This record gives sequence, structure tokens and C-alpha cells, in this order.
Amino acid sequence: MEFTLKTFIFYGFALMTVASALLVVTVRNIVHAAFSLMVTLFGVAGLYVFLQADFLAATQVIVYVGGILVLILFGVMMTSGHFEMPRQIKSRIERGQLLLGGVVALALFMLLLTVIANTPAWKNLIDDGTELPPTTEKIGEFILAGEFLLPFEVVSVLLLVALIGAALISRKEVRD
Amino acid sequence: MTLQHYLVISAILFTLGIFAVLTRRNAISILMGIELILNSCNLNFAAFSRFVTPSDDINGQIIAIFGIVLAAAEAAVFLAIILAIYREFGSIRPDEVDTLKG
Amino acid sequence: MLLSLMIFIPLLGMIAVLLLPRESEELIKRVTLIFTLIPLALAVVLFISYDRSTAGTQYVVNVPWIDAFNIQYHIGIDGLSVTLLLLTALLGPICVIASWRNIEKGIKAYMALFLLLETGMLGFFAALDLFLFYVFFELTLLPMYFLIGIWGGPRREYAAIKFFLYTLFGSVLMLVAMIAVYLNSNIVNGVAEGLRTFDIPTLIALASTEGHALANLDFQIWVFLGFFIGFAVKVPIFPFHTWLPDAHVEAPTAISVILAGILLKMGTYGLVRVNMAMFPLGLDHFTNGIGFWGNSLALLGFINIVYGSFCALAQTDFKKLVAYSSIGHMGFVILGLAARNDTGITGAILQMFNHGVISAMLFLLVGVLYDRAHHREINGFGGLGTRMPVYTGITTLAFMASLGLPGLSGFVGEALSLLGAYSEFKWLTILSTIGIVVGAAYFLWTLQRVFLGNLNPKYEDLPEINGREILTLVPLAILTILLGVWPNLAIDMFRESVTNLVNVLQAI
Amino acid sequence: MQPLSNIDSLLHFSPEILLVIFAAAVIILDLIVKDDESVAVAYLSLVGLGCVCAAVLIIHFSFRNPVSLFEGMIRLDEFSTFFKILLLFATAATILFSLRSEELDERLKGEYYALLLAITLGMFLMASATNLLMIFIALETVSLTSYILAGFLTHSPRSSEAAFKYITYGAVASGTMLFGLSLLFGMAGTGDLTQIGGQLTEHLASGAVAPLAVLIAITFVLAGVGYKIASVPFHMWSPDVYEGAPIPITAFLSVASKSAGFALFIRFFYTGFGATGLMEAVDWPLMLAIVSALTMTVGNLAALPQQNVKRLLAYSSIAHGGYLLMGGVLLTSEGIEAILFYLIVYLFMNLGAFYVVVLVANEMGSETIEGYRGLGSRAPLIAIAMVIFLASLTGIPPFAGFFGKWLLFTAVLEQGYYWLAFVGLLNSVVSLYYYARIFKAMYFEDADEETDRVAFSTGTFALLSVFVIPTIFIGFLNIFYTFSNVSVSVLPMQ
Amino acid sequence: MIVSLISLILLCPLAAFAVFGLLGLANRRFPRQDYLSTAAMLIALACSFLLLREVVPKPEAHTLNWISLGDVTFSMGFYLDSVTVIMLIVVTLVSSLVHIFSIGYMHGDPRYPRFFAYLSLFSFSMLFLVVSDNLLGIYIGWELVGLCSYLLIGFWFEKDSAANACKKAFLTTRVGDVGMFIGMMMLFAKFKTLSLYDGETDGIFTLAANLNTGDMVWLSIAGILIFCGAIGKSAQMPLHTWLPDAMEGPTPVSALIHAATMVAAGVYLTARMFPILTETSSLVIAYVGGITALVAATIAIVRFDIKRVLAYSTISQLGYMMLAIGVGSYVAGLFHLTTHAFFKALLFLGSGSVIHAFHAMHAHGHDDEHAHEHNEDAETEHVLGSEIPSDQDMRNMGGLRHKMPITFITMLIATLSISGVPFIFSGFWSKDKILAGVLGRAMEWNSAHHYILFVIALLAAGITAFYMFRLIFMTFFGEPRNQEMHDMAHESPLSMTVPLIVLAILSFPVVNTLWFNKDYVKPPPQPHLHAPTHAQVAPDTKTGGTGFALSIFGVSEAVAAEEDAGHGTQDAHADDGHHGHGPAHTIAMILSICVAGLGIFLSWLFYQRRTLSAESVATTFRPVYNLFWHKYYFDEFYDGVLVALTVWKARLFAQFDGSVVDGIVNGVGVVTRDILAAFVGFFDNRVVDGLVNRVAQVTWVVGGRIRRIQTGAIQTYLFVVLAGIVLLILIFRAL
Repeated sequence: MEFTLKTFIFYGFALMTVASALLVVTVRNIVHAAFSLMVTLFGVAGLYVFLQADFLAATQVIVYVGGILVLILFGVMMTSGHFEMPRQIKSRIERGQLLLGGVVALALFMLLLTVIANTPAWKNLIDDGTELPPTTEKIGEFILAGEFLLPFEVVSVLLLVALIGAALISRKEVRD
Repeated sequence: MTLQHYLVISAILFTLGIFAVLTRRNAISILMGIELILNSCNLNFAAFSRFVTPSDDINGQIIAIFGIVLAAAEAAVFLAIILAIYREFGSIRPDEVDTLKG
Repeated sequence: MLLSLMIFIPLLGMIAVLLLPRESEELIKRVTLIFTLIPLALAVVLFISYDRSTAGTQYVVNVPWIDAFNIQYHIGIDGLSVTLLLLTALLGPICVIASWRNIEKGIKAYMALFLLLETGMLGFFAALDLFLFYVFFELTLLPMYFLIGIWGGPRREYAAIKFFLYTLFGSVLMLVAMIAVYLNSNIVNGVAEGLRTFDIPTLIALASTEGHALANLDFQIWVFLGFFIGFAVKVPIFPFHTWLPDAHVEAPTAISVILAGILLKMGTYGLVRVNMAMFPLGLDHFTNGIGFWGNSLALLGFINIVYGSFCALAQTDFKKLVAYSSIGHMGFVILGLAARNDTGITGAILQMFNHGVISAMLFLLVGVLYDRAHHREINGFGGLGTRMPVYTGITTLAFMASLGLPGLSGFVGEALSLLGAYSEFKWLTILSTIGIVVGAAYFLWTLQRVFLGNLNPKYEDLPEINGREILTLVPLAILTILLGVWPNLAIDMFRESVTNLVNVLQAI
Repeated sequence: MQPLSNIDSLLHFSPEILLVIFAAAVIILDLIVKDDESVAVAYLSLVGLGCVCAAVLIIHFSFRNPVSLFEGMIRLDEFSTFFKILLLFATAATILFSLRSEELDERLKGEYYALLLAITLGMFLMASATNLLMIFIALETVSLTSYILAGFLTHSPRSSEAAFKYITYGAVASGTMLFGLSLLFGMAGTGDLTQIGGQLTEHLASGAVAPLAVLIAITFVLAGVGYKIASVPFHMWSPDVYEGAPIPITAFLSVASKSAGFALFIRFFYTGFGATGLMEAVDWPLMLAIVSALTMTVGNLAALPQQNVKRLLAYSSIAHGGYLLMGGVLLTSEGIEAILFYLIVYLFMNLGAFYVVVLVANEMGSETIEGYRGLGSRAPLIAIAMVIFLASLTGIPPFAGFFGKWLLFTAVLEQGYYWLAFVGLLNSVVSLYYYARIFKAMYFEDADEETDRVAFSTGTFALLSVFVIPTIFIGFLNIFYTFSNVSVSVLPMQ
Repeated sequence: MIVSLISLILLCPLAAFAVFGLLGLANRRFPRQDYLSTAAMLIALACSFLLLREVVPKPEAHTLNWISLGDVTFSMGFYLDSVTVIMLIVVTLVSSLVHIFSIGYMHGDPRYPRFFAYLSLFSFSMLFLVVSDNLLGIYIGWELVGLCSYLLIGFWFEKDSAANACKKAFLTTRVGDVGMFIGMMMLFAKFKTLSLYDGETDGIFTLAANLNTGDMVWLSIAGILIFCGAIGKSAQMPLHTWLPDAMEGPTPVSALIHAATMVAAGVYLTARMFPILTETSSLVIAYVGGITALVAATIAIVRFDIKRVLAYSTISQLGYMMLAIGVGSYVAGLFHLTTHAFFKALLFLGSGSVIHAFHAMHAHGHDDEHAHEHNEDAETEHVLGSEIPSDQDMRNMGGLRHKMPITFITMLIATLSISGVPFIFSGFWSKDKILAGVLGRAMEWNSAHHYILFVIALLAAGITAFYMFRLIFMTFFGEPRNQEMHDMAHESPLSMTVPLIVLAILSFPVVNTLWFNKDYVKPPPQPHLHAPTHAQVAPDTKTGGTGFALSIFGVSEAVAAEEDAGHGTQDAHADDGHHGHGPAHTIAMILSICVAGLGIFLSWLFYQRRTLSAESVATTFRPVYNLFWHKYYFDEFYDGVLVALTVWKARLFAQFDGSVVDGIVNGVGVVTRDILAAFVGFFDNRVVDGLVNRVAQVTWVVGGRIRRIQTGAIQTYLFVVLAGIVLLILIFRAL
């Protein structure tokens, strides 16, 4: 695969995604983490673009960055005065937690890498760069008239439930 | 830009998400970790949709869209519960919410 | 129908008792007594009308129950079961009378549970469907647990749960074996044919059919073991016996009577009904006298006899002593069964019945003493013979019956078991006779410590045994003497069944 | 079998639609009626459940089964019908419990019932979904609603904590599952459950897919399903959540949620992974067997030292999940049949036990074992009912629990999993020990303070008898065996 | 007729007991139980005499099925031959007399009616034993008499010594009974029947007669095991220790049970089993009997308790009878049994009369306040049974012949009889017959070893004469040693003296004529002493006439071969039991008269003339005296083993101390009780139960551990989940 601008940009997005995700996991300041997450989400949206999933990329930006991330920031604001997580990792327990968590995460990662590397069906599938027609229309068709009608309706119910539930739980109790 | 590129990125995101969930000392950070995990899944679906299934089959993408929506709903409820926890416990450190045990 | 009536009338009684107000205690007792007397009356009818000249099952009821598994409500009686049914029906009213005064709290619940227990026991002895058999077997667990746990002595909780856990442990193994039998019940030469079945007579026939999966030696050995452990806990056979002393010591008198009189018999009855009749090859493997396994069943019998007797010797608690003596006496049953011949099996069955009667007497007697002195420490008495001559007399009779004095029923069973066993297991039987001496030793020693010697001044005012207590003891005493003098009275009931069983066992 | 189109499916889908309609109606009614008349809302939801039940039955009897709906998203067959009826009963019982539960009193608003109806919808979908996406959405619907219900008592820290743990745990588990689903999708190239097995087998045979990949995918999926049915090692949320959640919800989660989980589990593994070639590559039945053995052992052992009855029942419920899983190990219709039958039994006995917990919590204000002291004399009927439920849970004849266990063990032994049956049986012995602690408290110990008798209303006893009578008699009746048998026979087997 | 007579004999005493038992259940008493029981006994006696006429030449069995099984039948029935009839008469006669005696002796006892009821039960059991035609029936009677013995020894159970003694008696005999039962099992396993005589099927005797040489070892063992029962019941060595202790019972009981009937049942049993005795078992019986006879006699020399002297004398005489059976002198043994029954009963009743005389001074003689004087040396006081009640201590007596003339004279007659004073006393004849039999047998064997038997028998006879006259001299002659007690003494009432007189009459041979009728009492054949193979085994020994060493287990058939040569005809047998030689008889008679005379003379020198001092002799032969005094240390042995083990055990299982230290009773039962039972109890509690409890404990602990994982921190849970996933994958990847 020749090294074109496109691949350069792809690697740029990939690096951006991974690096910022790493920050999300490591920085102490939770607001910083939230902003790193935003970068990650943007990065993923970029990758969607590379996958020719234009509608998906748009949804990613709108829902995630515009919705979830804002929600998270609100959450941060409402729950703590100071955004710093404890600076020093003091107790042995915490160190142990880090170590064990790292080991488990690493083990999972290694397993996944093994799978990715050893699955012939997934090998050598190169993005040939063919342009596909925009997906939006197709998606609309699928969702409103195709096989995804039912999931769509159910998800709408789910969102309603989530709304009601979120309101119910976060609402301050009025006790007589 | 092979499938494996995307899969590796997704795997990294998944792993980091898991790591965050296991080690972060703030409930909201855990939520962020969960979002990372869900993103990795969505990325997987999108990638498979592009590479594995026929090019006119965009089911993977649609699943990813549903994934985003579900993530949003989950985040909303999660944050609501975090607020309730904050109200009751005055803290959102996950290790401080441990009255139920044994 | 007669049989079904007999089984379920106590259950009806339970419902009746539950409907009565808890305040009217006398009424509850009377109703219970009536509902235990009816089965007794029916048992007498059975005793009279039972056809002694055939080995086949009688009074059979066989209706489908759970079709999906070909489970039937199949009951009927043969010589062995009718004997034990009679015993159960007899001990029922006796126990109710024995509980008349000394159950202080919750008489309603007590009587209801007792009636439920009786249904379980009666049903168990009449069931001819393996599944039904198991259901009735387990049905006795819960009432027993509560009867010990609520109305028992100071350590009742421990004793009750121990009883429950041990028995349940045994019965789950039995359940595995039972399922295995069921699953293999339609496999002939490796091919499944027709419906699976739980029907005991059918299974018995299949187990000796050439080429049938049930007739496979290895299969029979494993299944035999599964059932055996289940029953062994109940009997109890060493080393599964430790629940027994605790349960006996803590249980109220009447419950001890049932425990020793009937529940232990459920184990040995199961051994005969299932292990011996259904798995003759497996039985052969454990009783053919070759090598360790060939002697293992007899060895267990021997261990039970000697071990139980020595343990009894070491006891200072009157009730515990009787409990351990039960272990010893059940050893004779095992030994007799292991012999697999007419004499041994007849002896074993007689011993079952007689032990039921005698140990019932013993526990009633201990109860009489406990009600008066409020303790059971053997060394704490002394010289009661002068104060309570009648009580002493009956106790002596019971002791003598239990230690195998000829002329009383205990002897016949014991002697026949030993005589039968000797033909098969010479040394083990000879060693088992140690149990006879030790049995005499602990009973006589107890007699001495409690009744002989100087009267303990603490008990100068101990009242003599009263009429109600005598009423519970007299039928048992009469049976003890009657069967000691004329054992054919009982043997007539099951002679044909035993012959039949022996023929099956010797055919292989 | 051609899936029905979206429009044609609607009629078959009417029970679910009715659920949504009634959920909306409940919310609207709640806005209309006054606070002190909110019982009407409960009755409306009960009526709704009744209508749904009627619809389920009508559809069952008037249309040809089985049929695939919505372009293959869900499937309507006896299997799903079975679970629908089961779940409807559980939901109805939960609503009745809630009415009698004092801790929920002031929170009993329209939302509560709407949420219950919504979760029922989710469970219906779990029982009938045949597409990866649909499965995930159904699972999320149930999960999200459960989180909310667990945290319903916002004034109670325990409730909030339960919700927090539940959602954290659930989100990670479902995230993991989604990742697994994505891998499956990537390997099979389709989201249709009925085709996945065949595709995977093909790819495995051609070497296009490594067994490890399938193994990881299955394990990840198991994480999601296992968390729903609370199997080891995915069980750890359940004791805490059960203890923290309101008792009716705990009862609901332990019965309905678990049942739906099993429906999903059976669908997934039986239909999706049941192919022989797949099992040769990944011996997932063995994995399930180990998980099952671990689950019952851990559940039972951890239950031993518990003092809180709710928590004890939570562990017991974990252990029962283990028993149920045994049936799933076998891939035989007998095994599945046993699961279904046991679920029926479990529904009655476990709900019954929780109902007693509700009553005791109301009257004695205690959830600990000490609170049960002297119950045998203070409330004899309640105590007897409890004994029956617990004895049935232990598996002692003649109660239905025994028959359930009997079916399970028969199925296990038939397939030659002797060790598993053995572990299961030993476990039921162990389980006796902690159930007996409740017996002990009720009967062998006297209450510390006053020992007045506690009076309960006739309605209480009526409801109690709804659970007691089936617990005694289910095993004796042929119909329930037939019911579960028929429900299994329609499952497509790869 | 026979059946109904026997039934009547059995039922009369049983009915008498039943009346007591039934009334007792209602806590009532029949006030005249004494008359009832006595009457019942008298009826039985009359019937027995009637039977005497009924006995047909050919013995007959009358059976009915008692237990019928599929392939085996246990019958119960009567077997009536001359010996049975004689035994019946002896039992009913002695029993009747004891009943009558007891009316006087037991008068005023608080449990007076019960005593008679027990006597009735005993009589029934004994009679049942006697008439039974099968081993099972004999065993039943056997155990029942044991029970009665137990009840009657422990009649005054308030006394600890009585309570101990009755238990000891029962247990010790039970040890022997178990041996007998094992023997029965062996016979049953072989023959599938326990009937002795031919009925509907062949009995043991017929079947055993058909056994060949290969089964001799087996048959010998069986015979010896059956004999074990007799060892226990007839108080032979080494199970004899219970009988002296049994003297704790009322004296009439001692007379009836422990002198005349029950203890003789062992002899009767051995005689009954005569046909299956092999060479080896006969020898064992003979030696056990002989040794017992001598040892018990020597112990009797140094006793001071009048009843204990008689007890040891009884043991010694029983040994004599066993010896007779062992050497094949069937008739002699049973003859001695009969004579002994009468004169020993007389001696006991006489001593009872004496005791009764002293008794009067104690208002409540049987209570524990009853003073026990400790006259023994301090060093011997600890020995069990050495505490002598003052009213039984011969050292308190003396000169009673004037106070109690009837008692004196009757007892003297009995003493003369037992001592073997020639010709006019029955004891002489029976003892002489035994001696002759022993000598005859020894001559047949012609081996120096077996002459020992004769020497033993002779010695025992002499010693018997010695200690019996010692008793007479100490009790009735000389000066009163305890004046206070002497003054209280008086002749007994009529009900007591009449039985004494009757028994005295019975001590003359006139009334024992039946035994001299060779046609009336015939020994049964002993096929295995005459096994057909004998001749083939050692044909040359016929002429050799040399002795043959005893070999183990009945293979010394050569002896029998010689016997064939010696007594080819049936007539020779008929002479005296089996083996009586003409010359042997004469020698035996002369020697027996000599030793008896010598014994009496020595006794006179020691205790009447006092030219020799018993004390000085005792000092001179201190070790021997000690040996006798301590009864050959049998009790000490049983005790010692026990104590040693107890100490060892006490260190081991401290918690069982309480149960160990108290209630130390000698005998095998106690050894097992203390050591084994304690250990077994310990084992049961700690090991068997402990194991189960440990499992439960571990389960519980594991439960606790699992609980600890449930920390409450959600991240721990998540860790478990994810680690679980990884582990599951890794494990299954490895598979």
C-alpha cells in the first residue's frame, strides 16, 4: 500500500484517537479527561469517514460530542467542586488495583491482537478506496421500511424509559 | 488501511476502556471508560460492514448507529444515578460506595 | 383402596387437626388419636385378610400419575411391607398416647406434623413405584426435622439439622442412582425400546433379563452403591451413624420411638426392596464372600454390631445408650441380609420388626424416667428398683428382650440372622457374637446403676409409672413375648416373599 | 420459513404493542388521579397485563406457529409464548407485592408501573429476539429499566448504591457483550442468529476463522448473558443489588430477569451456537458446565454465613441459576425442557419466598434472620408457607422444587455428566443448611420481645396461596410437563 | 399322654409366674404367691413321677414347628428318655423342697411373693431345658435359667455386692453361651437343623454319625464350643469366678440354682451332646473338669464363709461330673449329678438353716445396715468377695450341734455322702463310679499323661472330704466362738427342717436305684470315638497295646481302635458307663475309700482334736496358702489387667475418667467396657463425627472466603468479571 496523503491522514486520525484515549485513562484532572474523550470521539468519527460511513460519522459527532460529552461535563460540574483526582497513589490497595487492572486489560488486549492477527478471514482486506454512494438514504430506508423498523421503535421506547428513569432518579425527593 | 488497522485501533480502545473501568477513582471516569468500550464496538461494526459484508450491505453501520443511541441512553441513566449517589454519599468515588457487601 | 385409605387417612387427620382451634388441646389430641387408630384398625384388617400363601403383591393400586415420565401411583404390599406397615400403624397411636402429657407447647403443630410423618412412613412401605417410594421417603424428612427441632432437648437445633443433612446427603446419592436406573430401564442390548419406567416389580424383572442394561454387573454395582449409601444413612450403618445418637437424645420421647421404631427400618426395608431385589448382581458383588468387596456388607454389619455395642457401653446418658444399642441391633439386620439365605433374611426382617417394638419400648421407658427425674444420667440414679417395682419390671423385660434373651422376640431375629450369616461369613459372624456379650454387659450394667443398689435419696418420692404409660408399653410387651414364643406369627406373613427373594438371589 | 414483513407482523406483535399502550395509559392516568388514589394505576396496569396475556393466548391459539416477524428480527413460537406467560405472571405478582410493600408506599406512582410494563416488553423481546441487534437492544431495555427500578428508592442510600453498582456492572458487561457480538458479526457476516451458526461452522471448517476468535466471541457474549442470569463469575452484582433494591424489585429481578436471561441464553446458545462443527472447535458446553458447577457452589457457599434474608435469597438465587444452567449444558431438548419446567417452579417458590420477606419486612421491620425469630408462633401460616417455599427451593419432595431438580438431574445424567450431577446434588445438601437457618429462627427460637400474634389480611393469604398451592402441586400435574415439553419442541436445532 | 404330662409340668410353674407378672403390671400382688408356686411345683413333681411310668423303651421326640422358613424349619419339642425323666424328677423334687424351705426362710422379706415367682420361672426354664429335644430349645432354657439366676442372685439388689454379683454371673455365663451359640451356628451351617434327634428329618446325631474323618477337626471344634456353654454355666475353669459371688443370693436359691440344678445343666448339656463328642473334645472336657475339680477343692480348704466353701465345693463336684463325661463315663457323670443335687442342696439348705438361725438377731437382715465384719488380714481385705457377712462366717460359729440337732444331723449325712464314705451313702457310689471310669479310661489310653487325671480326681476326692469335715467341725463342734450370736441361734421352723430331712433321706443310695439299673439308663453311642476308620488307621496297635500320645483334634483314633479290641461286646460297655474295667473299678474303689478316710482324719486332727494347727501349716506353706486364699488369683488377674489398662487409658482419654473409675467390676466384660468402649466412644465423637463436622466447618470457611471477595467495591467485582473472562478463555484455549 503506497503511502499517500490519505493514509497519512488515516494514521493521523488513528494516532489521535489512541493517544487521546490514553489520556482519558491516565490524566488526573477529570475535565481534561473529558476533553481528551472529545478528541477520541472526533478521531473515531474521522475513522468512520474513512470507512465511508458518512451518516455514522455525523451521528457520532452530533450525539456523542454534542450530547453525551456535554452530559458528562454537566455531571462533572454537579458532582465535585474540584476536578482533580487524588494526586498520589498512596495505598497498596490502589497500587495493586492499578497493577491488576493493567494485567487484565493487557491480557485482553493480547488475546484480541492474537485473534486479529490469526483470523484469515480478516486478513488482507484492503480498503480499495472505491467510493460508495452516501448511506443516509439507504439507512433511512432500512430503518423506516426495512428490517430495522422494530429495533428503531424499541429504541425509541428505550429512550423514553431512560428519560423517565433519569428524571425519576435524579429528581430530588420531596418527602412529607 | 486494512481491516486489521481498524480492529487494532478498536482493540486498543476496548482495552483502554476496560483499564479505565478497573482503575479510575471517579464514577464519571468509569463512565468515560464505558464510552470507550462502546466506541470500540461501534468501530468494529462499522469496519466489518465496510470490509466483510458486501458493499451494499450496511447493516454493520446501522448497528453502530443503534449502538450510539443506546450509549446515549445509558449515559443519561448512568449520570442520573451518579447524581443520586452523590446526593446520598457525598462522593462519587466508587470504592467509597460500599455499604452493601459480604 | 384399603391401602390408599390407610396411607392417606393420617394426612386427612393432619388437615383436620390444622382446622381445629389451637386452644382446644384435648380435642386435638383425641382427633389425632382417632386418625392414628383408623390406620391401626385397617392394619388389623390387613393382618387378618392378608393372603399368606403367596409371594405376590396384594391390595395393588396402579394408576398413572405423571405421564411424561411414566410415573405411576403404584402401591401394594407383600410380606415384608405388610409387616412393617403393621408396625408403623401400631406405633402411631402409641406415640400419640405417649405424647399426651409431655408435649407442652404447640400441641397442634406437633400432632399435625406427626400425622404427616405417619403418612410418609405408611406410604413408603407401600410404594411400588420407585419415584413414589422416593417421594414418601423424603416426605418423612421435614416433619422429623421440625419434630426434633421444635420439641427436642437442649441441643435440638444441632441434632435436627444433623439428622436432616445426613439423610439428605444420603438421599441425593440415592436420587442419582434412581435416575440412572430410570434412564437405563428401557435399554436392551444397547438399544432403547419402549418407555422408561419406575415400576419396581417391572424393574426387578428387568434386572435379571439377559442383555438388559439393568442387568449389567458394573451398572448394578454403582447403582447399588448409590442406593446403599442412601439407605445406610437411614439405617444407620457405620460410618454414617453419628446423627442417630444426637437425634435420639434430643428428640422427644414419642419421636425417638418413631425414629428408632420406623425410620431406621425404612433404611433396611429399602435395602431389601431395592438393593437386594433389584440389583442381585450388585448384591452378589458385595456379599459373595470373595475378597474384600465380597465381604464388605457383612463387614459393615459386623462393625455396626461391635461398634454400636461398645459405644453403648461407654455411654452414661440413658437415651444415648439406647440409641447406640439401636446401631448395634441394626447391624444384625445387615448381617442377616448379607447372608442372602432364607434364615438370614428372615432373621433380618424379624429383627427389623422386633427392634421396632423393643426399641420403642426402651425409648418409652427412658421417657418415663426422664419425665420424672428430668435427667437421663445413668450414674445419677440408683436403687430405683425398690421405689418403682413395676417400672423396673417392664424395663427389665425390655432390656432382656433387647439383649437377646430367648423367649423374647429379640432373640429370634438375632439368632436367625447369625445362623444364616454363619453359613456365608464364618469369621465375621463369630466375631459379631461379641456383640451379644457386650449387649448384655451394657444393659445389665445400666440395670445395675439405675435400679439396683441403694436407693438414691434424691428419688425417694419418685412416682411409679402411671396407667397411661403402662398402656403404651403393654401392647409392645405383649408383642415382644408373643413373637418370642411364637415367631411364626410374624414369619407366616413374609415367608413366601422371602423364599421368592432368595430364589431370585440364588438364580444368578 | 419466510419472515413476515413489517406490516404483516404487527398483528402478531399485538401483545407487545398493548404493553406499550398500557404503559403510556398508566402514565396518563397517573396524571389524572389524585395521589391517594394511585392504586387505580396499579389496577390499570394489572388489567393491561391481563389484556396482554389474553392477546398472547389468542395469538398462540389462532395463528400458525412458529413464525418469524419483522424481517427476522424476532420469532414467535411456543418457546417465546411460554416465557411471555411466565413473565406476565411474574410482573403481575410484582405489582401485587409492590402494593403490599411499605417501603415502596410513597413512591408508587404511574412511572413505576410504566417502568414495569416497559421492562416486561424488553423481556418479551429477549425471549423472542433472533437477531444480534435485537438481542442487544432487548437486553439494554431490560437492563436500563432494571437499573432505574433498583435505584427507585432515591431516599435510600442502599437503593442508590444498588443502582450504581448495577449500572456500572451492567454497562461493562453489556459493553463486553457488544464487543463479542461485533466479533461474531465480523466472522459470520450476518446478524441473523439462525444463520450465524452455519456460517461460523463453515468458516471454521475452511480455516477462515480461528477457534480462538469464536471462543473469545462466545465468552464475551457469555459475559452479557451470564450477568443477566447471575452466573459465576458474572454474578457479583446480584447480592448487593438484591439487598439494596426494594424487595418487590428484588423478587422481580431474581425471577423475571433471570427467566428472560435464560430465554435469551437458550435462544443464543441452542439456536446460535448449537452447530456440531462449532462445538468441536469450541467446547462451550464444557465451559458452561464448569460455570454452572461454579455458580451453584459459590452461590450456596456464600449463602451459608448470610444474616440478611434478602441477601441470602440472592445467593440462593445465584445457586439456582447454576442448577438451571446445568440443563443448558446438554443441548438436548430434555435439558431445555427441564430448564423451562424448573423456571415455572422457581417462579412460584422464589416469588413466594420473597413475598414472605415483604410481609416480614412490613410487620417486623427487619430483613435479617433474627427478625424471623418466633415467626412460627406469631404468624403460623406465613411461617408454614415459608417452610414450603424454602423446602421446595432445597428440592425436598413432595414440593415442586424437587420435581424441577429431578428433571434437571435426569437430563444431566442422561448425557453422562455425572460429575456435574454430583456437584449439583451435593450443593442441594449444602443449600439445606442455610435454608434451615431460617427454619431454625422461625421455629426453634423465640422472639426477643413481645410474641403477639401478627394478623394479616385475607388478601395477603389469598396472594400467598397463589404461590403456595402451585409450589405444592405443580410436580403432581401432567400439564406443566407437557407445557414445557411443547415449548421446547419448536426450537430450531442446528 | 406324655406330651400332655410334660406340658403340664412346664405350664404349672409358668402359670404361677404369669399370675405374678400380670398382677405386677397393675402394681398388685397375689398375697399367697408362695402357696401357689409351691403347689404348682408339687403338681409338676407328681407329673414327673407319673412320667416315670410312661417312659417307653425307645426314646421319643415330640415336636412341632416353631419357626418354619422356606428351606429350614426350627422345631420345638420334647425328647423323653430315662435321663430326662430322672432329671425332671430331680429338678421338680429339689425345687419343691426349696419352695417349702423358702416359706420359712424367706418369711418376712419385703419382696416375698416375688421370690416365689422367680423360683417358678426358674423351675419352668430349667424343666424346659431338660425336656428340649433340640439345641435351640436347650439354648432358650439355658438363657432363661441364666436370667432367673441373675434375678435371684440380685434378689437383694440393694446390696451393692449382690448387684455386682448378679451382673457378673450373667455376663460370665454369657461369654460361655456365646461359645455355645457359635457351636450351634457351626452345626446348623453343616446340618441345616438344630434338632438333636431324628424327627421328620434327621437330627444332628444321625447326621453327625455319618460324618467321615475329614470332618473330625470341625466336629471337635463344634463340640468344644458347645462345651463352652457348659463351662460358663457349670462354672468350670476359667469361667468359674461368678459362682462364689453368686452366694450373694438367698440361700435357697444357692441350693436350687447354684448347687442342684442350673449349674448341673452344663453337665446335662455335655451329656446330651455325648454322641457328637470326638476324641479331642472329650479330652478337653475331661481336663477342664479335672483341673476344675482339683483347683476349686483346694480353694475351698481355706474359705471361712460357709456358703463359699459350699460354692467351691460345688464347682469342684461339677468338675468331677465333667471329668466323668469327658472320659466317657456317661452314666457315672449323670449319677453323680443326681446324688450331688440332693446332698449339695441339703448342704446349702442346712447352711441356710444355720444362717437363718443367726439371722434372727437382725430385724432387717437384708438391708445394707447389715454389718460386715472385716475379719480378714488387712492385706487381703481388698480382695473382692472376701468380706464375709458375720452370719455366714464359720469363725463365728461352733458347737451348734446342740442348738440345731436336725440341721446338724442332716448336714452330717450330706457331708458323709459328699466325702464318699463308703456303701451307705449315695455319694460314694457315684464318685466311685467316676473314679473307676477315669482310671479305666486312663488304662485304655495307657499313657502316663492320662493317669494324671485319675490322680487329680483322687486328690480332689480327698480334699473334698477334708474341707467338708472342716466345715462340719467348725460349725457344729467345738465351743461357740461368738457367744452372743450363739445365744441367739435356734432350730429352724418345720417348713425348713422337713425339706432337710427329705433331702437327707435322698442322700442314701436306696432311693437312687434307677441308676443301678443298667437297662434303664444307657449311654448313647459315641460314633466318633469308634470311627470306622480307626481300624484301618492303626491295625497293628491292636496287639501292641502301647500308649498313644494325644494328638490334637480327634485324630488319635488309635485309642478307639484299641477300645474296639478291648471291649468288643456291648456287655462290656453296659458294665459301667463306657469304660469301666473290672479291675479298674476295684482299684478305684479302694483308693477312693482311702483318700476319703485320710481327708476326714486330717480334718479331725486339724479342727477337732487340734493336734495340728491350721495356722502353723498355713504359715509354713505360705505361698501355697496364699495361692488358695487368693483363689489362684483369678479375680486379681481379671482385675489387674483391667486396672493396668485403666491407668494407661486414663492418661489417654482423660475425659472418660468418670465412667472408668467407678463401677469397676471384674470380668472380661469390664475390661472391654473400660478400654474398648471408651476408645470407641472417643473415636465416635472425635473421628467419625469430627470428620463430618470438619467438612461442615471447611464448607463454612470457604463460604466466608467467598464472602470476602464480595468487598462491596464495584471495581473489585468488575475485576473478577474481566479476570474471569480472561481465565475462561485461557483455560479453554489450552484445552
